Amino acid sequence: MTVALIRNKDQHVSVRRSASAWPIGTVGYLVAAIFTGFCLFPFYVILTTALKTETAIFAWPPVWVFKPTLQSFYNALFVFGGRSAISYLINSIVISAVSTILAVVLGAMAAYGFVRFRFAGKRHLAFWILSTRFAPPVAFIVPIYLMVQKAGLLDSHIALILIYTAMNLSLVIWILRGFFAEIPIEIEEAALVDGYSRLQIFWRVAVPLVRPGIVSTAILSAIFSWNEFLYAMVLTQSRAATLPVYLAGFSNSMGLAWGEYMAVGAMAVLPILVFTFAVQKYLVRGLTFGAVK
Amino acid sequence: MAEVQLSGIHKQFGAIRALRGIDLVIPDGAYVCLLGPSGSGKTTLLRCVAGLETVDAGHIRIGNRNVEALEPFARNVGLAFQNYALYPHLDVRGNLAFPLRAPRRRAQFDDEEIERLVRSTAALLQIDAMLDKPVVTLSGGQKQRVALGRALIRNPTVLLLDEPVTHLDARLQHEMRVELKLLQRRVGTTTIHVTHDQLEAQALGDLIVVMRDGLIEQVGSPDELCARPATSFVAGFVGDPPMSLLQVRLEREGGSLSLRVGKTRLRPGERLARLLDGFRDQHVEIALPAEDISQGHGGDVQTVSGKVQAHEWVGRELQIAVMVERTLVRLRTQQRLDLRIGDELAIQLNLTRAHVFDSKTGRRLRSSPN
Amino acid sequence: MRLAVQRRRAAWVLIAPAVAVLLVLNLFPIVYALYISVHYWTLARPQPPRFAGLSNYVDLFFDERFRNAVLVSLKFIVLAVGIELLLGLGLAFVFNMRLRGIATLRKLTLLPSLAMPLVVGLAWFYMFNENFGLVNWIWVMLGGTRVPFLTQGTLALLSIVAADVWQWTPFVMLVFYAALQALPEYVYEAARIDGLSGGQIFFRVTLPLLRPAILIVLVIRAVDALRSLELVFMMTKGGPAGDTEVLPWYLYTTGFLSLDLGYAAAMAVLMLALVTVLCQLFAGLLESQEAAP
Amino acid sequence: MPRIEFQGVTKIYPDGTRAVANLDLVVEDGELLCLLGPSGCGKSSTIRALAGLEVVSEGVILADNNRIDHLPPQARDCAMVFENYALYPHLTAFENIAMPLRARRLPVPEIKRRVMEIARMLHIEPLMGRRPRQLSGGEKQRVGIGRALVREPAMFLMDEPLGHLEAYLRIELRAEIRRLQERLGITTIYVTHDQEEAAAIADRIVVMSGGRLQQVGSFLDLLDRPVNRFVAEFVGEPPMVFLPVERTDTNSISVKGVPLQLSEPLAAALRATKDTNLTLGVRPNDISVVPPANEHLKGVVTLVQPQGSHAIVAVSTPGGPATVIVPSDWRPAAGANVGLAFAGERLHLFDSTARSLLHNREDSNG
Repeated sequence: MTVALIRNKDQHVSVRRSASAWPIGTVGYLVAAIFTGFCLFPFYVILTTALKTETAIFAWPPVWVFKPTLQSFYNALFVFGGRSAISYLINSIVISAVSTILAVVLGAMAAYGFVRFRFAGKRHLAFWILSTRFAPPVAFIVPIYLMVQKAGLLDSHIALILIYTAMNLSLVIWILRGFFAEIPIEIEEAALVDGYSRLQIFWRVAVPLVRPGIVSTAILSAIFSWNEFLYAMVLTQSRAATLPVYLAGFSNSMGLAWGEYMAVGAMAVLPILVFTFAVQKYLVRGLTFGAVK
Repeated sequence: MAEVQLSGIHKQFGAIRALRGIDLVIPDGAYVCLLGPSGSGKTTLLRCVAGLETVDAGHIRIGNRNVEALEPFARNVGLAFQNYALYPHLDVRGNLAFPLRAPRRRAQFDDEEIERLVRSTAALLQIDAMLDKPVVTLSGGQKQRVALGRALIRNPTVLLLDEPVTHLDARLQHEMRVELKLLQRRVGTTTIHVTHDQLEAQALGDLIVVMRDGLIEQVGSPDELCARPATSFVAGFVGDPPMSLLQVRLEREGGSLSLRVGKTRLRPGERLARLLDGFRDQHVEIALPAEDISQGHGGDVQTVSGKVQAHEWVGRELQIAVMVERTLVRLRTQQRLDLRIGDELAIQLNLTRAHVFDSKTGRRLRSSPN
Repeated sequence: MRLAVQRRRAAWVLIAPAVAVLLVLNLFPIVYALYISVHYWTLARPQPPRFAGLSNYVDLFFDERFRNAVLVSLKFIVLAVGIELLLGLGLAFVFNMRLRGIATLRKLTLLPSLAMPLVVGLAWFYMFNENFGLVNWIWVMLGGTRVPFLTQGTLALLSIVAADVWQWTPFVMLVFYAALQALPEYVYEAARIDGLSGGQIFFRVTLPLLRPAILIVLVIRAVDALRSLELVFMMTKGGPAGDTEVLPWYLYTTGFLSLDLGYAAAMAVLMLALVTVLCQLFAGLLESQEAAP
Repeated sequence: MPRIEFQGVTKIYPDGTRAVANLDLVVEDGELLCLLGPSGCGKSSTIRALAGLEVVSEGVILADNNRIDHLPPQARDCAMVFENYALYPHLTAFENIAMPLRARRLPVPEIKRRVMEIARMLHIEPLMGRRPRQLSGGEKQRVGIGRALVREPAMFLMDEPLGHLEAYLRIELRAEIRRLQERLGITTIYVTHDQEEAAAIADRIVVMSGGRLQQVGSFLDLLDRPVNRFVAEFVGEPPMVFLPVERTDTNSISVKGVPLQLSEPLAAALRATKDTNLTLGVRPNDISVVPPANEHLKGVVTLVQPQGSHAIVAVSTPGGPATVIVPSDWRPAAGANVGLAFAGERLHLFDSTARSLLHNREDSNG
């Protein structure tokens, strides 16, 4: 008997069982569970290693049951790296937050502009902006380094903020263009007749209607800024240095402080794990929208 | 309230000439229906009056002001869209109050004035019980009422309606038509109502403007349209079922005139003979309302025959479409005929009330004064 | 034309800010990179940069390490993206099945794609460690002898590929899952009414309709894989003997370790050229794809 | 072509909604039956259950007396036309129509011959090379019909096929569908929410509401002998007028004090029931406007809507609003006081459970 894996968003077509020994559902479930385990396991490794004592970390065979200690976290936060990790954490938060806000506001305005207005060169401009998403950042590091140096902005927050805004802009515009295009034009025409100007319609009608899009692009921008490593390492040393720079510092010093190393790693990853779970549904829509559209 | 005057309106979208010179006067307080098939330019004309489209040429006067260059807001028009275009993120009260909260009107309405107007408008449209409901949860009829409320709340000089009831199911359509007409009578706003449904236009329009390919075919009251269609297009468009249009050849032997339809020769009857007396052309187009066409032989009234194309029950009447000389002739009968598609059917034509048109221009022949 | 004047003004007010940011931080750096690449420009010696014509490019042509970097990058992309696409597509079907609880599993699998790449490098660096790494532990448990993953030729590249596959397969799976969900439901119903078997439906309906999504994911992942640097930085630093010296790493070390900016800029220009050509190819293919289905 | 029979068919969706409740229905061999009802009345679920797209919760579906409700769609030899056309977006019109034949692995020349033959019948030969995106709504639906008929199915199911088309196209296509069905003589079930379409296309119409079968009959049966208030209100344009009725004694009733003359069958039905909570139903074309007099219900004309050969007049009466059809040559003015006379033999009386008294009487002895 054939196996019909027909799924259906609205629930009523069921899966036809195949006659073989392993019902397809169980096999599917098993594969999904194994893959999910594979995805989560490294996070488990980071967290447990950060909580292990020195000996437990290097033990062979690896120790699974151990008495957790916060020593590594304490050292990472207050002892290592001259200044405490707190300032790196704050820099990361400030820089990704400000660059996200800038990217989303400018991006939303531009996306709306592209969807609602016709003007000369629109297709070319849109294609160029789209292509910036594909430009590998490493190709820009040399010229941007010299530009920032000449502007005297090395090791400054503003440099990273502007660069991250530029890097996130194309994704924000690409995703929000899809969301804005879904708004029926009549609703905006009704607002026009009701006495609102084009820009007021943008703020009062269009933006509220794409709130899910704005939330998901904000999340994605924040995550990409938080995770960025190359520019942070090249353009900052201490004052504006972010978490990745602190983490990179560990590997250079090669002092095998694995516990502290993992503690900082955990700090860098945990906020995202918690954050994503809270706003998960926006995220998926934004991520896929950007890709599938 | 105000009279609307349209003069020399032209509008083109790339190659398509949507409006090819419209001249129309809409009396103050009148309920006027723009009637025409899709693509006739009726919606474009409405959008030009609203200011959502700029006119390429011509003037639009509302009351005593030329408004063709003004943006929609400055024209003080109210517009109810075909698919309602309500603000999905607001509830009913939010939708009704939205126009009053426009920044440009900040000075005119304070909060409790807005609330008062919202309540009175909601009462007028019997939606005062659902002011706090989100609009997405409303039914089609309720959404239409909110859309009307939003258009009327700021007392527009002209109310524009774009196919307001065509989306509703049959029962609700009848109900909303009555309400729309009574509401307009009570509010008295000059109203322009666009529709493709000729029965709707006849039901609501004090005046009906029949449009085709960007031009006005005829302006008249519902009765005028049925009694004296100005062109063969109007004749073919109005009436339930629409009038049948027949190409007829004129044959004159020894002073007596006869009309040839395919193989059969018909006597024109005294009125038509006088009408066609001075007419030189070989061909004429005649329009016959369904009431003047009946089934079967008998009597001196002439008969033609053709193949049955379709037979449909509409209410208690059987509507039959017969193909005669490449034109569809539609008739109604109460009898229960056992018809199959393709059967040969003889039909009688009573020409006494036939309308006659010049087959080249489609315009109605000047009937001699009778 | 709609109310022309007012619209054009509003359009520019909306689009100008985003375009300005991108001009300064995307278009200008490309021009500046070209300018730098035609100079001997180094920070190691104090004297100002000297015009060098195309010599940087000529040197690149004969530079053994550059050719190796390009080769390693291509190997990395083909391996990583290839596995990610196959695994992702297969898993998309598994996660697309109507099973209770599979939705939560699907959400959990998203986490790797959002984690900080540097930390992903750290985790796998620890797990691939020769002495106390978990991978070796499992390998030994299965009867194998310890393997120097990160320090032995092709194995080093494979471990980088493994880390990249771990991080980005979930993203690929998610995009395919979204594409599957976006397939019109009624087409499947019509197919079953037409009497198509499960196999016929898969090959004649599902796969052809997924072609656009496959293409888009291929390009996104290929370009993104080209720019990843963190894994190499954390795990192998280009070693052993250049086996994992991907192009971005070689560019970064040339520019910021040996401080030869001119030469690095030349590499950047070539990389940008390669990506732009790839994008044009992709846009063309997508256009024909749009017309095709 | 099979004779289809639904026996006690029920469909309950996982979220508990009872889309189809205990449906007993027979579709004769070669008949064109129409399922008519408002959206959400279960008509689509019924046809999808027959096609196998929905699994039947209870009851049995028979085709020529053998069960098919447990078979997958592939094995039921029924073809379906969908409201949104359901064409394969990535295939040309030719490939779309050929797909059912490819599924049966027929030789290529035969597939080509049969596809071109059906294309000629539907006047869509020039469209064969185009993709669905390049076709108009009407053209897409013709391809959809071609795909359904090319495999000469035993059953032909149509789920609101003309829902998205323009008015004149709907009239054209439904005439063509009827011609096709008459020529092929294939058992066909046509689902629609538009009563005009139902009357135009089908000999027998099944009215459904809330998942239940309300009435089966010709359009005239539904018009003149509705079994309950739902059918009476749903069928007929403009809709039936309902007025509250007082029961003065066992065999006479009045509307706001105005006595009603009843036809013999209706009077007998009235005597047969003791229910006092009755409602009068009368169609607008069975009411005539007369000068106001005591023996007629009085009312005030609120609105006159000219409709060419007749006019629709809205009258407010003490019993509530009424609609009357008057010939166009005599029309009352708005605001005029008028009397309403009811055609005795065309009245309907509904009891407190909204069932028609006439219907109950027929039931009891029919």
